[in-house]
Amino acid sequence: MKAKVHVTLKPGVLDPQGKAVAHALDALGFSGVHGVRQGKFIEIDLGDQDPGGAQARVDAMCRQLLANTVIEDYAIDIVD
Amino acid sequence: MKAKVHVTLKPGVLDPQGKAVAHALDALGFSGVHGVRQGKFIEIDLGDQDPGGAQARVDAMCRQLLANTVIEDYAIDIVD
Amino acid sequence: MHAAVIVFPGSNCDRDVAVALTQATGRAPLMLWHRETEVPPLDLIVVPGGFSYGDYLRAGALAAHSPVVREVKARAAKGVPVLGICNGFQVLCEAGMLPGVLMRNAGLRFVCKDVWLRVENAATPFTRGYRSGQVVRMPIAHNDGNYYADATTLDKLEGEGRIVFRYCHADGRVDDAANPNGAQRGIAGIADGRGSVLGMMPHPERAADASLGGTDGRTMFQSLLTVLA
Amino acid sequence: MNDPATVTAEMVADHGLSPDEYDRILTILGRPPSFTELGIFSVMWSEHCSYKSSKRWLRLLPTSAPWVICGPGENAGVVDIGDGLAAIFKMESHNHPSYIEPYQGAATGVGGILRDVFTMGARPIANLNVLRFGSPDHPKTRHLVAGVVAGIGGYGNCVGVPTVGGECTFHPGYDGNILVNAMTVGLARADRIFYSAAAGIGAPVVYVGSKTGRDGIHGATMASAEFSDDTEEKRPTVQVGDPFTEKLLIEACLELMATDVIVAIQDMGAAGLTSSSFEMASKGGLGIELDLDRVPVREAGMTAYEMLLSESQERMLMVLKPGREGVAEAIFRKWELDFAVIGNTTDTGRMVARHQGRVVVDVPIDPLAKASPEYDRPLADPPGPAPLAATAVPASADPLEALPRLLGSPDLSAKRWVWEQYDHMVMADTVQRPGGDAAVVRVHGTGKGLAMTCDCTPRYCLADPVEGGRQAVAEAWRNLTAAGAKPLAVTDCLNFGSPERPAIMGQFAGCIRGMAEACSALAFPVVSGNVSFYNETNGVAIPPAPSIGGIGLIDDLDRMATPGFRAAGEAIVLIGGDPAPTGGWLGQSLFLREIAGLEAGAPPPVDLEGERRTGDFVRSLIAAGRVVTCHDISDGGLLVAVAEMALAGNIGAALTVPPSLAEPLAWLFGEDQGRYLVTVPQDSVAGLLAGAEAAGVTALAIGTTGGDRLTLGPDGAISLAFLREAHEAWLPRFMAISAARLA
Ligand SMILES: Nc1ncnc2c1ncn2[C@@H]1O[C@H](COP(=O)(O)OP(=O)(O)O)[C@@H](O)[C@H]1O
Ligand SMILES: [Mg+2]
Repeated sequence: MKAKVHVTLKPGVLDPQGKAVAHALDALGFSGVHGVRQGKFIEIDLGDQDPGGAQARVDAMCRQLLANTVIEDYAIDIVD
Repeated sequence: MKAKVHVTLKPGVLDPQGKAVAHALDALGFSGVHGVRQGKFIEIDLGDQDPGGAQARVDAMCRQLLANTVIEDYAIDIVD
Repeated sequence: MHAAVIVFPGSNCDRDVAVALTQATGRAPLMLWHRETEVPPLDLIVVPGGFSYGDYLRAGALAAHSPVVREVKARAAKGVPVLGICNGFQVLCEAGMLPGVLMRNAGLRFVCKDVWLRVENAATPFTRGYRSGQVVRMPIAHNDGNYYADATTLDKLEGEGRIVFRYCHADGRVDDAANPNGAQRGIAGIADGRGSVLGMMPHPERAADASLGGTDGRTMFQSLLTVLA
Repeated sequence: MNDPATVTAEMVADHGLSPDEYDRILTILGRPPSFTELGIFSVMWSEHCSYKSSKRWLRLLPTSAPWVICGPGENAGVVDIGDGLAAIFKMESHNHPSYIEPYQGAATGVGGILRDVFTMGARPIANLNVLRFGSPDHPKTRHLVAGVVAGIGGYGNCVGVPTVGGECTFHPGYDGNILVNAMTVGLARADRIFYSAAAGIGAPVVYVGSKTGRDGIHGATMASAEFSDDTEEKRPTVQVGDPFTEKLLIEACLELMATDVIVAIQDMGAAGLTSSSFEMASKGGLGIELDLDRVPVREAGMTAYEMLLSESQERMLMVLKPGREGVAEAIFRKWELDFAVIGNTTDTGRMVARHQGRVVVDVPIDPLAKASPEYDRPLADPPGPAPLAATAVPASADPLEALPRLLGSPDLSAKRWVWEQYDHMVMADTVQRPGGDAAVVRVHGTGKGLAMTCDCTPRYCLADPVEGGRQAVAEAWRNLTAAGAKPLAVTDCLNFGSPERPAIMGQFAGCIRGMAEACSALAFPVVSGNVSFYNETNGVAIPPAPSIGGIGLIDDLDRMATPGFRAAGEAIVLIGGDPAPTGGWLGQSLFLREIAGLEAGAPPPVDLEGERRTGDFVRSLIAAGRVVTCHDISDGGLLVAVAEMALAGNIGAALTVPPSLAEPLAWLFGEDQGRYLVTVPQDSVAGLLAGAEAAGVTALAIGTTGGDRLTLGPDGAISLAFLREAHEAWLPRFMAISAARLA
């Protein structure tokens, strides 16, 4: 079983990397890019565990470590 | 229209970050984590453009900038 | 003065700050390995610079969960001064001991150079040796020094005099051109509510020896000595 | 995935082995090799590991001096620096990986050279790097500069070793083949140096560090039909560095080295487990048995071939004293690193490896290591440089118009953009930061300093390899001297095209001859180094670039010189060079290239006797405290050197062109060798000139410091602010357009 976690910056939080990427895309000639936000995509291999518990466990991982909830949101997707 | 891009390390490529995160999760008492891989999740606001061209344009962005195709794979999802 | 320097896997300014402390106080600090949970009585705790756990995930994030950090928090709560330098600042923010977070430099590049700092609060135990408004020079060396907090928090920091250092020009002017990393309001260092926890991106320990190019940082260690001796 | 059962001629060719070499394998083994054994022969006999084309030439280099503790042959060279301490240092190339993947290629280059140095018991105290990129106009250049510089910084900054110096130049000759040479300097106790020769029978062979993955496995193996379609997927040829693990490995190894349990230690570099185990066994005259099932692996199902040839980073191999494994294991566990006893030494002189119950390798050690092939490749003497036509020099050029153009040209422009991305101050001992001549790092806890520099002028080497080889060594020696250091020894990284072409072997042999002469004349032996051949694209070789890394010792840091002017009103004195200021050497000069658009002529000759006399004199002035401001004259010539001193000190100068010169251009921009600029108070000039004369060295007062401009003769001046803008702006402006990849 796997968890796919998206960690993204909260709306309103400045994203220096996203901004720089948007800039770079523009410099490369990709016009019309209105904005870029960069986040993390974390895949966790959970071995075999029951899916119910998994969601809660991964939620705890996110709160404690994977996301900095001062600036980041997270979304969890349990798959197998 | 938006593009959601997942950039992940190719299989077999060492992921020092993922390794360290797995280690840390274990130290925090989350047992049974078999492995962690860390990638990037990039959201691009494309304004209004036709979805067909968008896919190709974002593909070019990935090859030229967003992904390092020597060691990374990418996947594109165009949404609106 | 009994000082301790925390050593995480990946800390790399631990020796530098120990040397500066020894020179300023005449006494070598205790080097505390991050797994340590038994900590003797201390007058000062320094969380040094470096790349704890490689700065993987987020700078300072993995170190913030080390066993010793729990102890650091407990001591800080009792008023023991805690100084976080560079990576140490990042750790203190990630551990929730200071508000906000240090994001990737706006220029997306590592920056190592001397910068000018304006001392905004000379009343903390760390800065008592400076004059308020004094301009000092210290090196920075970081990838993630772009201080971010929401406007409410920033206003609160400002209102409570908790912004301790700001990046500035040699003449003390603060503006974007003097800001090396995009930090909000030019913030280079902040303190907690009582002023006894200080986090700062610049490296005072690298400016504590004339042959390294400056001694403005030594004042900080000397301040601590006068306050804590 | 299984390895093929029999070896075909195609596989042999794919492994880069010649038919002759394969015959030799058949003779050595008395049977055909297994696929795994073929892989082993292939890497052990590769140019990189065996030095088969360069060995006989490298023997020309002088390698000893009373202060040399260990010359070439070990992981790094070792020199005595007094007080019971030794400096350990080496340089290595990571050219091809950095071209393919600039960030990781450069990063792992730094990681590899660090391991070479701490393997020997040294704490690394400084990194340097030589970077040669293609033309700024080439579409790939920006991307390569951005990635390489970020990669070097990313690794060095994280391990906490300051990156204090190097070179960074641009030339279309490197468009398809950039150079990334990394150098590390370390410090150890002179009586605690660790070597790679195994000793004792039945001693445990121990693997520590990171796990083994399928990184960087010899690309040649892909051809075999027996591999499944996703072979390429499973075997990324690019290694990813993990500087955090390297930092732990440094600390763990140094902690273990403080005990007495290590017999021999060797990092796993190129050809990983194979070359490290052969090296240790061969040096000790022993055999080794490996149990590959015990190798810590990152992925399931790895074959013996993959485990033996993997170039995963951050790994070390050690032979320990029997029964002391526990001491070592406790230390590596504390640092959260892998630790495994994977074999033992034997008295058979053979390498035997078992995997899943089968013997997969059984080969004699020596023929693969010590007795590997050696070639005397045919060489063609390079054509001499075309003489410089008198009309080539634009006599009408205005020197003060040429100066900012030169200072703002890619090669002479400030490299601040580069070194501000390197933590050059961590460890709090950097007493001369990047931007001057040599960098100087204090020997921790003492008043001594180690000066270090990297130098080479490829355009000279291309025009005249022997002269270019001499000059590269002399320039390094000069840069150390300019800081007040006594030059001690050299590490080199010899970057050339294909040795299979006589013209390239001619360049190689010529450069070595020149280097050897200079090293002997200057008592500056070569103690370590690296050869990188096959630097070419589509049959066109790079301009030859034997990078020289030099280190020197400053006994008393209070007696050190720096290039920036320190006070106004001081006399500027030119020391060394031709006795009469009759002109200057413009052949192959940057003035000629940047202003006249010509790469032509012979390079300036190096007079090694004069070089030594002049340098010894300058050093004596610094040691006596009579000179604290000193800069050597190199690229760009005299006027550029004066401008660099003015910019570094933010103090201007007024120069007097010798009245005997009708035409000052050659004097101002000629790149005559063996020269320094110093400043002294006016009342010391006479004494200085007299001292020079007594020492048989030419010296000439050429101007005075002061003001905020550079003044030339009665009617020309240029402001420092303008020069600074020209000097500092080029690289940041060039890179501003770059699209930094996401980290
Ligand atoms: N790649 C680099 N990394 C670090 N420092 C560099 C690099 N390239 C140039 N520098 C620094 O810039 C300064 C000027 O370099 P260079 O012109 O090659 O010096 P020199 O002519 O004295 O050999 C030196 O201090 C050198 O160490
Ligand atoms: Mg020089």
